[in-house]
Amino acid sequence: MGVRQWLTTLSLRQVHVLVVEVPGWWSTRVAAQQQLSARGWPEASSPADADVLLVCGHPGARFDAAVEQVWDQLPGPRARERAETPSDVADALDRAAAVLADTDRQRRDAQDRDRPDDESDQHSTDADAHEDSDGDSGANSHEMSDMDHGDMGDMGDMGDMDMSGMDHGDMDMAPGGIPLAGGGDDRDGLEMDVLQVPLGPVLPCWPAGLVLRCSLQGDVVVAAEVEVLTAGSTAPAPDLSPRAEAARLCDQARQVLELSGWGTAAQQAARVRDDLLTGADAAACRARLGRLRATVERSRLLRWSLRDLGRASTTHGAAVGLPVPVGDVHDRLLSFLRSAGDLLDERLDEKADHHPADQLKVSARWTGTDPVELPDLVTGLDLAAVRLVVASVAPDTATADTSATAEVDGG
Amino acid sequence: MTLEAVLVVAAALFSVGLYGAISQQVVVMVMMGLELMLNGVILAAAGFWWFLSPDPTGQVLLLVVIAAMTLEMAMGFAVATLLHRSRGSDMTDMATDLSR
Amino acid sequence: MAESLFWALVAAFLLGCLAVAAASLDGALGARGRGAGNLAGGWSAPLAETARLMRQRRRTLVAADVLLWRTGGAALLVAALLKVAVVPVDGWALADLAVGLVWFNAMDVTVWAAVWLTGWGANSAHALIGGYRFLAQGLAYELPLMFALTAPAVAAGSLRLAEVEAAQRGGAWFVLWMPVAFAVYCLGVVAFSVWGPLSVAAGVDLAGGVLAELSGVDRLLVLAGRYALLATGAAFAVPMFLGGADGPLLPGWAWFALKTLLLLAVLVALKRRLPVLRPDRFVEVGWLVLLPAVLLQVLVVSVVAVWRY
Amino acid sequence: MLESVVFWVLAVLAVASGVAVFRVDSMARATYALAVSFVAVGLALLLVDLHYIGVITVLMMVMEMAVMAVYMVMFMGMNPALMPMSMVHDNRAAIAAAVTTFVVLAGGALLVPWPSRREPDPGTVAGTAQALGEAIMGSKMLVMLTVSPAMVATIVAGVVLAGARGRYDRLGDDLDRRPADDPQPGGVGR
Repeated sequence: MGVRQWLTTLSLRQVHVLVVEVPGWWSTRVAAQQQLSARGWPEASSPADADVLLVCGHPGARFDAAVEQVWDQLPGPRARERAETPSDVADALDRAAAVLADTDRQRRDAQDRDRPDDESDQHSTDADAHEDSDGDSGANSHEMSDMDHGDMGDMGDMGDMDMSGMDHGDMDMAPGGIPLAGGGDDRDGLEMDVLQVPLGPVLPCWPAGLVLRCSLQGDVVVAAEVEVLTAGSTAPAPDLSPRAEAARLCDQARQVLELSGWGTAAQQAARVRDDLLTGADAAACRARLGRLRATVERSRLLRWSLRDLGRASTTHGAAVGLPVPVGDVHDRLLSFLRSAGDLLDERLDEKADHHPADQLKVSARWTGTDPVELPDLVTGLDLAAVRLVVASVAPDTATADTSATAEVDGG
Repeated sequence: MTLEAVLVVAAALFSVGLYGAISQQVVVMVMMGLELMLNGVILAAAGFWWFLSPDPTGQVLLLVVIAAMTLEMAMGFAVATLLHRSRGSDMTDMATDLSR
Repeated sequence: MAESLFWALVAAFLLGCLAVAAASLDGALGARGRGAGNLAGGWSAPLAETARLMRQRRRTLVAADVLLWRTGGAALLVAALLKVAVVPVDGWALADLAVGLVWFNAMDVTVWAAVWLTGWGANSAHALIGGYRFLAQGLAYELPLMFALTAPAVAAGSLRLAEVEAAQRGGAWFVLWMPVAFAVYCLGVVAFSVWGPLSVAAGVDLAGGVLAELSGVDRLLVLAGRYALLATGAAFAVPMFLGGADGPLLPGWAWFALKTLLLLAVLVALKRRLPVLRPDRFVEVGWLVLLPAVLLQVLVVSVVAVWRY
Repeated sequence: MLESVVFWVLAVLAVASGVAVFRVDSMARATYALAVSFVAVGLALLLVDLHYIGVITVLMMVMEMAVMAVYMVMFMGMNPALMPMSMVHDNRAAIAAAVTTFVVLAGGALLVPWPSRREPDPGTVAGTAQALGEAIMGSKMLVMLTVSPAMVATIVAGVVLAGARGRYDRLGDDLDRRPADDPQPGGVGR
């Protein structure tokens, strides 16, 4: 008992939390990240890595189903919590920790999950016998296999969304419950398997609620279809003060930096964001932002890495307003930091006064790219590039038209 | 461990490889068969070297076998890629017209 | 027999200590980056993480190739242990092979297989892409790495590590006149440990890549394997480039430990300080810049070696 | 004694995994079974003091099989793992040929009166890398001089056969298009 107790106590110092942001609850997600950072808890990179699933906001029915599937993939011990307002977050995390510490409850949970497995165990051995072979087959957590792949085409096949689920195009052969991939010529003229992989909605550094259904050849996206999973209720009105705007831009820059693998810079961006939101001294924020910007601008390695990536034409830019997402990912990253700096310089000291004139000015700001534009931007890129491009155009999923879907076929 | 033992094992490896090289339809699998045959050759050569003439220069033969193996692999992959590119198939049966 | 088994356990234990030290340092650097005032939580992060993963359940995935998946995960740690066997501490190694250098190289090629199998076995798109990325990157870093290892061997006239170490005793350390080879070697270490700037196989953009589906003990093994590989890379560099146990005042083993820890610390610190080298960009650099550069280095070393004899 | 035990373990492993190559359904498993077979032979070479060659075999073959796996997955047109189907032809003839070969070779190995082992001169170190190096750079230089152009030719021929795009596709008809037209630009900026 002693050892078990000790393990439990120790493990609670490093709870990995998978944070799910529902469109419109940006501030709750940021609050969650602040809390995690303060507690020294890492953010989980995938469901397999997570102990706690924290949903920020109120997801709609389809989003909820997606979250449910992700929940099934958490290995356990596991806990699920929901936080609506930023102030809920701390309590939610405390509750989650208590659930994780409750060994008996976790054991019951594990047993409950094992039981329905008896049937699919056989299924899985069966699949094992067929041996998977060209990597196009989907992996799902065990218990979901039947339902997930069984009813393709309807909502159930949203798959486990992010990491592992893939439903496959239109082949009818389906050994092991997993259909085979179709073929198609890739850009080198070699025939390659095409597989359908949905990106999102539960993925770190990914716009809230966005699902990008990609047809992948190797890791190259040859066609994509976009969908936004919406909230279940109206989100609280976003804070439009310049401070909050600047924080938003910093957060966007953080995502790009995180995806480009530059941990220090991403952490700096997160700290600027948090300082702005917690009302730290304006001059200090400005200085810190300035340092971050200088670091990022100086890095030749980053420029080399992001150069010419996802270069958007001006026509794209014109369609979405200001500041236009022209240039490559690196340009856009710098423009986030610059715009944040400009916002601070102009308004920070005047404490969010809402004169009608200001409102006008604020509404003329860039609200992000319409998600409908995404398939155009990402087709032909590899997965890493897709992630960077999506983060750098900052799709605005909170105000997007709920029925917004778009499709682009490669070629 | 005797020379006979080494040679019998090498013969077994060679024969299994031969089976694969003859029976398999896919170019890459045929290559796997050839590799296995060469694997047997390496073992046999090592056995001969050790038991019959352990002089310094004998190792060169083994090095040459390994080199031949890499050349075979490189050309095999290149041809398989070419076949796949031009015909969308890499079955040996479908490339028999090349012999005409 | 019994004695060598004992020393093997000692070597494994020391490697474990190095790996834990690396993980602790990484935790502390992470905590400092977050702006945490108290770094104690950071230093003890590997302990807490281990406890967490011991408590976590392993996953069962549909149509996963469990045999290959688990083999791949465990192989990283095994490769690290087999590598460290040939590293001499003050002239004495667990297994002082005549071809120790080639042995090291052979073991780091098994890392290719291990990482790819970890990605493949899970049967998930993200993990699989991670595995393929590693292979593509592997081709670009392995050849420069091989030639980088050749340079000290040519200078010392031996593939036996103890002799390479002895060749530097009292003379110029190889790092001084083979800086290119040393830099490429360090890059190679970072790459085969799936670490920092060359960690695309386990990248954030792939939701953890080859790590994406791992949980519990499986994940622990892979993470430990990564740190162990990083530690062996640092330990191996000491006899190869950094003069081995050579140094004034302190005993040889202390110099060895000091140099290993220093290099390891530098490698660990690299992780957060640099952006990732995206494979589509890095691969070309590997073939067109690193390979010729390191070949020139070997040429220079060879000329010096011929001129010396 | 210990040597014999190790040899037989490795021998059984090598042959068993060699057989597994053509028996398993999964392409990844087939490839890595072949890798195991090679590793076993490579380690067996260490027993007969061929240290360098043995380790090189392990190194080369693990590397080659890691790459081989990619080609296997890419080129196995119809997937025998997911949809079991026969990927062999002339199975019976192949088995007959293999068995005949084995009988002839093994019979020869057992029946030929091999001379007893000639002990190397004491003091020479025949199996070392140094001996190999001196052989390559000395009496057997011609062999290596022949192998190297063959390797260069293979590299060139392999690239020509496998690559679909030449420099005219990249740089235009007059080779003056800058930057080059690549589906995926590289990091050097050629």
